Amino acid sequence: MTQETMSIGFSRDEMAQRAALDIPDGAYVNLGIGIPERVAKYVPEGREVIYHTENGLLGMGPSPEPGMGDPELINAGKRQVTMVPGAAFFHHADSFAMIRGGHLDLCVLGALQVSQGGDLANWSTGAPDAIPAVGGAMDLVSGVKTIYVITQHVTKTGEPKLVESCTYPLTGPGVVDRIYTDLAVIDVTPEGFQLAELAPVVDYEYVAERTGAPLLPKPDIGKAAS
Amino acid sequence: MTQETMSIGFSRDEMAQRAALDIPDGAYVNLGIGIPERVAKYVPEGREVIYHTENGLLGMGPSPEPGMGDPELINAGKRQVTMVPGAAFFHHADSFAMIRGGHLDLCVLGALQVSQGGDLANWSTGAPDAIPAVGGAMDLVSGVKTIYVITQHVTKTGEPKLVESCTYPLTGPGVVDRIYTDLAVIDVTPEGFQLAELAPVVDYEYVAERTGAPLLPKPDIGKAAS
Amino acid sequence: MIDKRVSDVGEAVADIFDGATVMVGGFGEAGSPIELIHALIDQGATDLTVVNNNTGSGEVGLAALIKAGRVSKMICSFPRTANSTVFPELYRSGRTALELVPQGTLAERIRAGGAGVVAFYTPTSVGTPLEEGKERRTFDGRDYVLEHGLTADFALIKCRVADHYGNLVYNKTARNFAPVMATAANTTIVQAKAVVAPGDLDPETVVTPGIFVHRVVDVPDPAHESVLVAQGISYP
Amino acid sequence: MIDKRVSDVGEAVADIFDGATVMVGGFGEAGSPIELIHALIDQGATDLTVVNNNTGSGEVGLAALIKAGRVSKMICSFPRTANSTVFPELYRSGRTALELVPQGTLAERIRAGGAGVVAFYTPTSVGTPLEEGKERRTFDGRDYVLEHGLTADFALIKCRVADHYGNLVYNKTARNFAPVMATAANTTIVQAKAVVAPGDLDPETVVTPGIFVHRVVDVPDPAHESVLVAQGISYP
Repeated sequence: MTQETMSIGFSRDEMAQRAALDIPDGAYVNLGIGIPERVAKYVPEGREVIYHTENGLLGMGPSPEPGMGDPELINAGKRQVTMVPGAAFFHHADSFAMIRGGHLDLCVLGALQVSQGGDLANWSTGAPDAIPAVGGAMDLVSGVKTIYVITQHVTKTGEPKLVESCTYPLTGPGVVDRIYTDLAVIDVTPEGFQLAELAPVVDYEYVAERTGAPLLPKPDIGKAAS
Repeated sequence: MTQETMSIGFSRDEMAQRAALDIPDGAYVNLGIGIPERVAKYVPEGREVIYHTENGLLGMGPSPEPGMGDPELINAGKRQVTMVPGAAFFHHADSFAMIRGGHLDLCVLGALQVSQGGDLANWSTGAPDAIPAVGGAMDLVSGVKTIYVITQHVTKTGEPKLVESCTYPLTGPGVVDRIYTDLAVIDVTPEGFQLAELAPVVDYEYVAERTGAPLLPKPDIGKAAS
Repeated sequence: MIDKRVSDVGEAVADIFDGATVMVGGFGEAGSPIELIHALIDQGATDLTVVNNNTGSGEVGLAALIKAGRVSKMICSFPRTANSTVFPELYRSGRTALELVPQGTLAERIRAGGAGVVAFYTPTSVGTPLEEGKERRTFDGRDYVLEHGLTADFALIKCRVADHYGNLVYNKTARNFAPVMATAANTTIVQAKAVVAPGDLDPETVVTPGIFVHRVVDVPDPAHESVLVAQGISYP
Repeated sequence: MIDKRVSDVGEAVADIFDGATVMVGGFGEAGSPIELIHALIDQGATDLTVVNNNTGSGEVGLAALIKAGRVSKMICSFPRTANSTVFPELYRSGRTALELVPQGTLAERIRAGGAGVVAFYTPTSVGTPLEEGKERRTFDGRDYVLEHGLTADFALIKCRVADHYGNLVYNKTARNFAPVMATAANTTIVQAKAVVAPGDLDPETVVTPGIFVHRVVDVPDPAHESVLVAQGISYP
């Protein structure tokens, strides 16, 4: 926690909070395991969002009060959750029919790497001794209409996670629309990474230096209008 | 009705009754529209059979008492039916998943023609002005484990309906296991049509003359044993 | 706020456009969304491709839409009806085209369309005239034909109870094609015999989750097609 | 007479043979048929191919079956668990093979196997290492890979209520893979928290129709995997 609060830029919760601002009212949303799960609690008041968990529930609610959970009411991360009024249960094939069939509006996922073309790598480092495990990530990126990624801008050793081309095995090619990092909000455009917003204190150069591919500056609205 | 009772051999109800004797206890059965529908009422007492109707019901019961029906509780022939205790409703894709997936034990269908190789033609005469209509017949014959056919032995004009090769468009190739006609019960074997049982009064020659392909006589059990 | 209710059937079908593909629920009269179909007749869209197992009955509902000349193509498994001559006449005159699909293949193509499965191999129709023009392929010694997923611009379906989110439950065999059609259309429009608040349906028993539904209109006392036909009614 | 009840879990799994493919319901602990799996451990069948989303937890249930060396191959989407080292050790030593399948593709392959759909084209895994060895094909400008239906000799699943016919309803997210696995196995074996007479379940709410179920065994008070793991229990 100390490390997190000391670091420059957005904290994990602030990243989730920033992503939550972009979730539209009425959206059907799947939140990946980890930081993306935190997005739900930051969605601005007045917006109604319905959460899907791929293990068979539409209308997922927050974690239960301690001791009030049901071990058979869990999310994709296998943590106990609740359901909201108007929820529905269904089996796994129907759940992924929703995903693959393009019925979900938005999915927020973590990442190991994102390429400037929107390729996502988030399931395997390709290390020879690793146990490969993919879960539903490939289905989500191939089916959900809009894919947001929340990730630290660089690895623990300072390597950029936003890169020209992913070196890790892909989850899906050309699937990411927007990236929320501790330093910035970045769109994936046909021209590559495009800065949309800076975290407090940091500037364009600071972010660009830590990005492994060209970063287009934020469009200058004043200039564009002139 | 007069014509039916005057004719030699089994009546329509007797054909249905004879077929019913071969329906095993515990079977999941789909009955085609027309004479096959009559089979249900002749299943011998003590056998429990569960009827499937492809429009989404397992556990179909008989017709309702007059005035007691529900226009939303119908069979594949669009006639009002009832449901038995232990029934289940499901949608059309799930219903045909049962059929295509080989989960039904037995289907009884009508026929225009059956070939000695078990080809069934029961959906179209191929007449140029006819409106083609196939319904679920092709799905049933490709998926259900055992296919029985109930049919008159010859057409109204005296043409054999059991033939060397169907002249009408096929419903499915090599799918029929057993045929119940007004004159006989005939198995489709790798060697062709094989007489299993004669209707009262008629003899082998009478049936063979009216069959459009070679008819193997009933195996002589006495001879076979000698 | 998520509330998919619209005030009447006219509003529900207002944006169906000429040339649209429209899936229509129902097997015979069971599940047929007659009020939505009649609203579509009033609305005027034409050159429609309609997906339904049948072609309607008498001169109401789907048969009336066909009779009004609005349907340029039917995709169905059984276009014959004992009591309707509407489709046969238009078909024979060449004014309405027909794509004949085995019933199970039709249901599976719709499910595939809704599930993002672009195509699949099925044993149904192998060795028959309905295989013509399709790819045949052998897997483990058995032959299959390639069939394509089917999607639509709109689906018109009927249910027993809907909630504001569009969660649906059905009545008996009126369920039939509706749940898969709901998944395969860009815009799914539902007429419900009752509309309730979220939470009033048991989440274990919802058949169509609301994500597949876009508009819900309350039609508490829908007409029975067989009654209209028996009365000799012709719509409009 | 149709009555699929058997007297105990031992009888229910007695004929599972060496080399069988066994689908095991559950996503994490939700829906895991622990008592049936433990009966299978007691029964002794080995060289099994097991289909499950995961590889179990701790040293009970599926993890215990794997630890006992009975599983020669896992077909799953996510074989890592925070609290189990059983599968990783056997996998790294080469004693248990792994077929890694994206979760949605796994569910769809099982559904296809049960539905007589031999193969289908899906966009999932295109352009990734999991596409390797699979046919890629373009439809309407988008690429898809060919995936094959998956069937099994046996399915072991858990439900909330079963009737004598094998009609089933589930509890919340414990439903997960069970309904599709029930359709894809030659013999589907169910442990139910309650068993009732036909007619006691509402036919509108049955999730798995009895046609897919072959044996039902009453396990009124099933263990919770997470509780066993927390207690440090190792089966047997």
